[in-house]
Amino acid sequence: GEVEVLHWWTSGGEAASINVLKGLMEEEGHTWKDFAVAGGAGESAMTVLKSRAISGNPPASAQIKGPTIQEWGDLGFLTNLDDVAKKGDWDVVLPQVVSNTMKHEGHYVAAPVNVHRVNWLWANPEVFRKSGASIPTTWKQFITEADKIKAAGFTPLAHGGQAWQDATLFEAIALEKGAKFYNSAFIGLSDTTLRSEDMIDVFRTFKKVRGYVDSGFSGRDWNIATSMVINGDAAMQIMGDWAKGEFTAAGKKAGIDYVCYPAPGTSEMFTFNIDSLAMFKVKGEDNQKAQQDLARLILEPEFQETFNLNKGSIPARLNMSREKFDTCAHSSMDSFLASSSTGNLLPSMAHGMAASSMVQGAIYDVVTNYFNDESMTPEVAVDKLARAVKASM
Amino acid sequence: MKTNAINAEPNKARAGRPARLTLADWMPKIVMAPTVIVTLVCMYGYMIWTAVLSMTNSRMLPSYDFVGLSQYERLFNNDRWIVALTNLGIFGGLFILICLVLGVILAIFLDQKIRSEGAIRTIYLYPMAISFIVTGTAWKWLLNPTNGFEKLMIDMGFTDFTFDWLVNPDKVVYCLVIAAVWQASGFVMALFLAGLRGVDGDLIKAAQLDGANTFTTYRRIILPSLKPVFFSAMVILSHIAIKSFDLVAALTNGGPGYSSDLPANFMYAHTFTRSQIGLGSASAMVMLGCVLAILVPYLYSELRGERNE
Amino acid sequence: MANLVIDNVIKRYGQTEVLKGINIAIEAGEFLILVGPSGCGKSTLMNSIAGLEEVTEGRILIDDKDVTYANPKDRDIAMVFQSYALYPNMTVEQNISFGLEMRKVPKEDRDIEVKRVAEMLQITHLLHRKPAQLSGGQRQRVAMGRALARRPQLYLFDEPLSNLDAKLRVEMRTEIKKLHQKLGTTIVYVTHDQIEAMTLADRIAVMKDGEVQQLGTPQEIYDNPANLFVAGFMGSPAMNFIPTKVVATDTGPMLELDAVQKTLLPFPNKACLESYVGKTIMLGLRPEMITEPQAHKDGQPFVITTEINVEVTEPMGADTMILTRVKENEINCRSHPAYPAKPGDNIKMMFDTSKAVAFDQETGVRLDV
Amino acid sequence: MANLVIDNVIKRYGQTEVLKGINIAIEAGEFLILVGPSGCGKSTLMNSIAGLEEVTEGRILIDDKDVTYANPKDRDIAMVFQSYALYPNMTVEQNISFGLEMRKVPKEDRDIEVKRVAEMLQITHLLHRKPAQLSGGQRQRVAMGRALARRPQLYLFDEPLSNLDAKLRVEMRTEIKKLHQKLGTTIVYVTHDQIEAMTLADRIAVMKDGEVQQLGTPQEIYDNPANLFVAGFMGSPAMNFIPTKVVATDTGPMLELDAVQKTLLPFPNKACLESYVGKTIMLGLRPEMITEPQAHKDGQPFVITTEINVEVTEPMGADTMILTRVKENEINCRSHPAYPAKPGDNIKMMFDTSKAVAFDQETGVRLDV
Amino acid sequence: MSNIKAIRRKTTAIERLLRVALYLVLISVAAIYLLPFIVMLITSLKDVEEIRTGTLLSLPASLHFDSWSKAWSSACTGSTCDGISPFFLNSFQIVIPAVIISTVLGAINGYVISMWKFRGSDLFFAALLIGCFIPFQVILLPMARTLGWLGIANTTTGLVFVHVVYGVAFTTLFFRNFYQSVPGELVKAARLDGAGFFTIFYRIILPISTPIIVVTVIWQFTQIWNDFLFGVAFSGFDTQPVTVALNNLVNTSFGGKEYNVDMAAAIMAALPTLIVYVLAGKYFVRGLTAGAVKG
Ligand SMILES: Nc1ncnc2c1ncn2[C@@H]1O[C@H](COP(=O)(O)OP(=O)(O)OP(=O)(O)O)[C@@H](O)[C@H]1O
Ligand SMILES: Nc1ncnc2c1ncn2[C@@H]1O[C@H](COP(=O)(O)OP(=O)(O)OP(=O)(O)O)[C@@H](O)[C@H]1O
Ligand SMILES: [Mg+2]
Ligand SMILES: [Mg+2]
Repeated sequence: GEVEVLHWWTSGGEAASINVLKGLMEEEGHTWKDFAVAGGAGESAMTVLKSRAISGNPPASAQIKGPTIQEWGDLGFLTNLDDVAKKGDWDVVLPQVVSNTMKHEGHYVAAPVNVHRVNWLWANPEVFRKSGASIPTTWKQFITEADKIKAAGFTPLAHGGQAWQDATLFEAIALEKGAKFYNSAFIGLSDTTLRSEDMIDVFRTFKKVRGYVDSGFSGRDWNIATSMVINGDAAMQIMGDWAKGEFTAAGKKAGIDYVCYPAPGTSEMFTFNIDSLAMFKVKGEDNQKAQQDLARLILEPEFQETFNLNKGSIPARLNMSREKFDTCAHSSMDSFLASSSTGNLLPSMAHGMAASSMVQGAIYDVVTNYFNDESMTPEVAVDKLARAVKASM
Repeated sequence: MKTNAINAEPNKARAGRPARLTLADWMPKIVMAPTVIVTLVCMYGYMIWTAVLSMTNSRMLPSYDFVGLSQYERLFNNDRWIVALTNLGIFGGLFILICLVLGVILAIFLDQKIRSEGAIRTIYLYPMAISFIVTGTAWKWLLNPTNGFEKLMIDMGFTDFTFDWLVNPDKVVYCLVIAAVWQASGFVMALFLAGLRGVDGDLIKAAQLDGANTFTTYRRIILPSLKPVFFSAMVILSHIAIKSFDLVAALTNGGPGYSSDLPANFMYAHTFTRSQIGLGSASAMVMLGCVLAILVPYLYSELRGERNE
Repeated sequence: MANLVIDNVIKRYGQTEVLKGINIAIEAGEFLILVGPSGCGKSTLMNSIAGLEEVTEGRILIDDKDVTYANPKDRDIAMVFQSYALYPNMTVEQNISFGLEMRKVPKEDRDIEVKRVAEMLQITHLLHRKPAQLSGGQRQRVAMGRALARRPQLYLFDEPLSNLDAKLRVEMRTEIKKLHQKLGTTIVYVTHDQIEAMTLADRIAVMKDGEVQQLGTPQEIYDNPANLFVAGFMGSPAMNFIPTKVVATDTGPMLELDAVQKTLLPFPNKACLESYVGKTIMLGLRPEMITEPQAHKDGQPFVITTEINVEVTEPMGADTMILTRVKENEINCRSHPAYPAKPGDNIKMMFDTSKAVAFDQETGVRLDV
Repeated sequence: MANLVIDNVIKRYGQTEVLKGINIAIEAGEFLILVGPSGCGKSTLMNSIAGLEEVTEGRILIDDKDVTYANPKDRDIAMVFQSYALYPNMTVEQNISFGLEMRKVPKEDRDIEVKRVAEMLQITHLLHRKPAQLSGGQRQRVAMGRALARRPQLYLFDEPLSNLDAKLRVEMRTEIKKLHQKLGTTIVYVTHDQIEAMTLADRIAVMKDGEVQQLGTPQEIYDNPANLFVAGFMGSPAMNFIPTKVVATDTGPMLELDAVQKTLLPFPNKACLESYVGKTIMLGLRPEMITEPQAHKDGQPFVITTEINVEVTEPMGADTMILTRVKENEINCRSHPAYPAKPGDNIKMMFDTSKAVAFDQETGVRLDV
Repeated sequence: MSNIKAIRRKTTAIERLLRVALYLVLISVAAIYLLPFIVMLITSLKDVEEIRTGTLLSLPASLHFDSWSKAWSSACTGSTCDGISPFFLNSFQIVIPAVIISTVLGAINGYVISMWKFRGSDLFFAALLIGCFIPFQVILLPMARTLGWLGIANTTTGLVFVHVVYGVAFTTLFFRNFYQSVPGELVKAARLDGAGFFTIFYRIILPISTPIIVVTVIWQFTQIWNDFLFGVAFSGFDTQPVTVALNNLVNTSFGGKEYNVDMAAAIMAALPTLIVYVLAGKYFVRGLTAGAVKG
């Protein structure tokens, strides 16, 4: 049978790892039709998916994640994977948070490929050494350390000019206020929390942190920001574990040339971002067979390992050999396990795991506008946030 | 619209006209028919569909729960939309104006029996050829304060030179104008050049004898007779302006913040990324409304004008 | 008012030589008319004078200044184009006043001038139309108006009245004449209308194939054509050319009209015929010199009455043309409409050779000058 | 060969009524000439016949078929446009043969036809040029060629010879006449050339302001104009109009030429003057009827010799025009060039009123018909 | 216009000065236009390290053409790593028919609207123009459904269809406005000569339309060749045009960004369009209607 896979894993490492899957599928005697649409964090790909779906010709499988899976499921486009899941014991090998997102109305409709941790702080130890600062563990400390770094002539925080980067940073700051706050604000979307004093404080800190970003950040890609850390122009970056790929590509070693820490004040927490392939209803028994095989293969340890080694993330399934993974990945895995039992395992708002895309978009708008508008006060921002969230529900 | 108008030949209704019409009489209408059908379906049909959607609360995919005009209300309560509209005003106005002026001037200059006209023409045109997916990067570098023009000028000794429009929320829209003018003005030049090449040489001779200098000849005789070309250029440019999407996506991605957002980006983001098809459709309708407000009076005056036979 | 010197002007389009060395000197205030067959280079010459076509060789002097390479607008010339070249986007009024505007004439004066010209050309009611809404003759008048509104040093008119009706044309002709008398501007004027040429010109230049054949006053050209071409070209209907043998008689050489009847025609300038005795020359006789017998001419020296056979008659209102044939040559005669002549008749006609001219048959050059 | 009926055709451009109800019936094989002042609607009428302009009201019948709404190409008409309308992208040859090609004439026949037409129009050497490389007259001939190459039912010629020199024009005129005689095709022809009109036409339609003033044979139009307008329009130089008082004499009513000298002119149709005795009528007298005294006319019934004062003389080659003034009215007289007349002289002139016409001063309508 | 300058053989000092100034202006404008291209070209010839460290306009230390060969044949676009070369064929399959069809339709429509006016033709033209202002993004979904319904979803034919539909308004506009200034008598004369609707178009009107055909082809070719939105939304996995491949190539979300390869790929992807510009350019000819009519 044939599977057409719509995805936006187009960068070198990702492409290589998706090729593994392709190879596996071909070994099974299936044809792999690769439909890659890069760019804009999957925006174009989503457009294509919608257009394909509406024209009555959806791909067999598409890279969608988080609440979006539910939306597609609601529209009845997705196929049932329960058989594969049962054979592969998905309920066992997958952590509950992961399996929950993969299900629509209790049935598996998607297969997870990885788990990203979003709340990372990447740092260049050399810069810290030169400026006599130490890695901050709270946002308060961040400010004092950043001042030192700035005084030494470095850019304290490497940051780019994309709304999701602002949101990633914002989310990390908000996370310091605790899981309860985070849940209530970004998942429960409670108006009182959104308007709370804590939220105002988050915004206040956010604006302060803004002061440690260099002037040329606007329009900058995240990986350029990462390379500032790599080159020793900047000291830190708040970014998900995909940043590791940049360090690796530049030939840097974890723990030596760069270090990874949880974002300040969030060492107990884990904000996750899970990539997955959802399966669409297709015609033809062959093709359905191929589709089921694809779902099965995704969960195979072989693929999970290769893929995640390349991507910097950790496998979605538990109980895998850790030996090929580096220290950062190890710490991520540990944290993942630990947090899942404490309730500190949280879906990333900035990466569309927490709220619907509408709410996410509304939060983006306020956050990014606040970040770039020097004159806006935290109070105003909080008010705007609450109203925008309400309007988008 | 005009299905009925198209079939109604004025004479047919009149007494004396033979009822039988030959194929030849129908030919103009027959050849227009495909365009008419396609326009009706793929433009106006979809337009109506969009109008309908703008009054629903469609999210990820179209649905038909009517909510009246509340999407429009939401739209105009949305700060980002207001910014986008304002930007469109500034961007569109400047872009169209500069492109027209530049296009006309370059076309006139190129029309002076220039040696190697072909090479220069191609240079002016080439920005159209290169996808903004990549030129956006080049422009980003050039406009970037830390490694672009600013650095270039400072390296050349102008130490006080600052050029930080790209990162300045108040100025970033002018960066869009710069890049867009760079890209589109060459085509406007080509349009005008083609027009200039069609002007009757005797007219120019007459104007010269009447004492007009080169400048006046262009201003009073040649350019007025290029009115249809201005019309084409205006339509093309406003089309580009209102649909500038790639440009923003590649150059600023709307930033800093959303200060360089244009309606097309707003609409796209809401329709596709944020699953707000209702709101997206409403914004599309407003965009269309803006176009109509400007275009319809212009079209009216233009189409009423007699052809110069 | 300026003089104009065209000094050995040559114009080529690629291989084709259109003007082959034109030399004309026109005095200030003179009215020169260019005539010549279609395609002989009249418009090209006009364009060269105006500076709209670059001359290949030679010089053009206006007011004693060499303007060969001067800008058209610096030559202070107004021109009526054969193809009109009206500004399509301007109204008639704007078309006419444009030249004035360019010369910085104030608005009020322009309006007065436009009004005056429009009245003269009878296009006042058309002032607000665009050229596309005009008839052919109306367009031509606008083209005239555009030139006439100005007061240049030199007017160039390229067949300015060709599309007007006879009545209007006479009126316009008179207007141009008046204008010329009033302003005294130098004018070069192309026309195919013989009457226009005869009545307007101070001098006429007859062109053929890019060369000037003769330059002289209308009367000179008409009465003393320099060669066969000029003689045949000027005058409508054209001069009759009859190859005649020069025979010696007691009273000197005479011309034998036809071999059968041996009608002998006298010729005013006998001297020039001496060397041609026995040979055949080309006799030129205008139709109006072959008429019905007119009593008051009887007995005059160069008048002879003979009988001819009528082939065709052509009533033309004021006269009737009678076509006859002498030795294979068609001959046009002009008679009073009342003179009875029907095709096939043999009628008496009177030949008046007092103004006859003779040409060498080979070279076409006039003998008696 | 087909007849043509123009039945109450009205044409409006927006508000302006350009044709105000034209009625003309042309027989198969007839040669109709349209004349009229510039802008009177001739071209519009031609365009309407050809189907290039839609008529606002009325019908057009060709060969007894109503073609008012027929496609131009189904009317089988060839036309020479006043503005030529040559195909700029084609050579002269292609321009001429295009119409034949469209009628599926085989290539060889087309070539023969093009050659024939080109020779007739003397443009053989231009066959490979593009219109832009031609002179005005050459373009006009190409336009002619395009029409003449075809053999349609109906030819429409809109001022086809206006830009040709006199000689060529005469030749072309003859060619057209021959063609008409040979093929017998129906022809509608617009011209401003009176001689063309007089010599070519079977009938002439005189138009003014979108109305037909008179439709008749050339002689009828010339001798018996229906009204002042036609009388003044046809004939060049124009007919003289002299307001004269009708005075009763013993021999019936006579016309008082001028109040001072009390010269009395006789009038052929006395009956029509009876009711005007004591009033002023408009006397129409062609210039050729006022000549130098001619012996052979002396004593004829309607001839009177009187003395006039010469204002201007205009030598025109075959004749000399003498301008005089009677009661403020300019009068053109036509005299032999030899007749001695200098401005300011008082000379004797002979008035021949045998063909004089009279018009009501107010309505302009002819009295004696 | 050329006629203005052509006349003078001997030029005055001022005129010569003006002429020099004219060239200076033209060349300096050209230089400004070229700047981004130069940046791209230089970058494409540097290696990654040099891009990271060097400045924008510094010349490459040594020329690296490997980025070009990589972009052509081995850079990854999705899971396949064959460069952008395989996608050129797709693009051509879309562009050539779409440009031809839309240009021909536009020419005929323009011809009808300006020379065979019928009641409603102007109104239709206005409607067409207004219609093309509908943002392309909103028509994606209904168009997808239409294409699915027509059975040409995700095929080259479907893309050709879409490009023709949304291109025809502009091609019509160009031609109609060009034909406005063509003397109407030409059509009249041809009709009398017995030419029909298409013959007139083909024999009389098209031959005098070269400049506008050039402009239209330039516009359509560029628009369609560079289109991304339709290309990505309506293509199948095996009919993706070059822009989609280019986008995939450029948009990596991790791993070192190979700007040199991006730039090389972009320049290559633009080559067909540039070739069209150069080839079409010589048809910017003058005086096609000269000598047609008098008036
Ligand atoms: N498009 C138009 N709109 C308004 N009036 C027009 C239009 N075209 C022509 N006319 C007017 O119609 C009248 C008749 O024009 P037409 O061309 O038939 O004249 P014509 O008799 O051929 O004159 P000419 O001898 O000067 O060629 C003219 O007065 C002209 O101004
Ligand atoms: N661009 C050209 N290329 C070649 N020959 C040309 C060009 N333009 C004009 N000619 C030729 O030059 C000759 C002179 O043309 P010109 O227009 O001066 O004639 P003309 O005397 O004005 O004739 P007409 O009385 O017909 O207007 C003609 O034989 C014409 O064919
Ligand atoms: Mg000429
Ligand atoms: Mg006319």
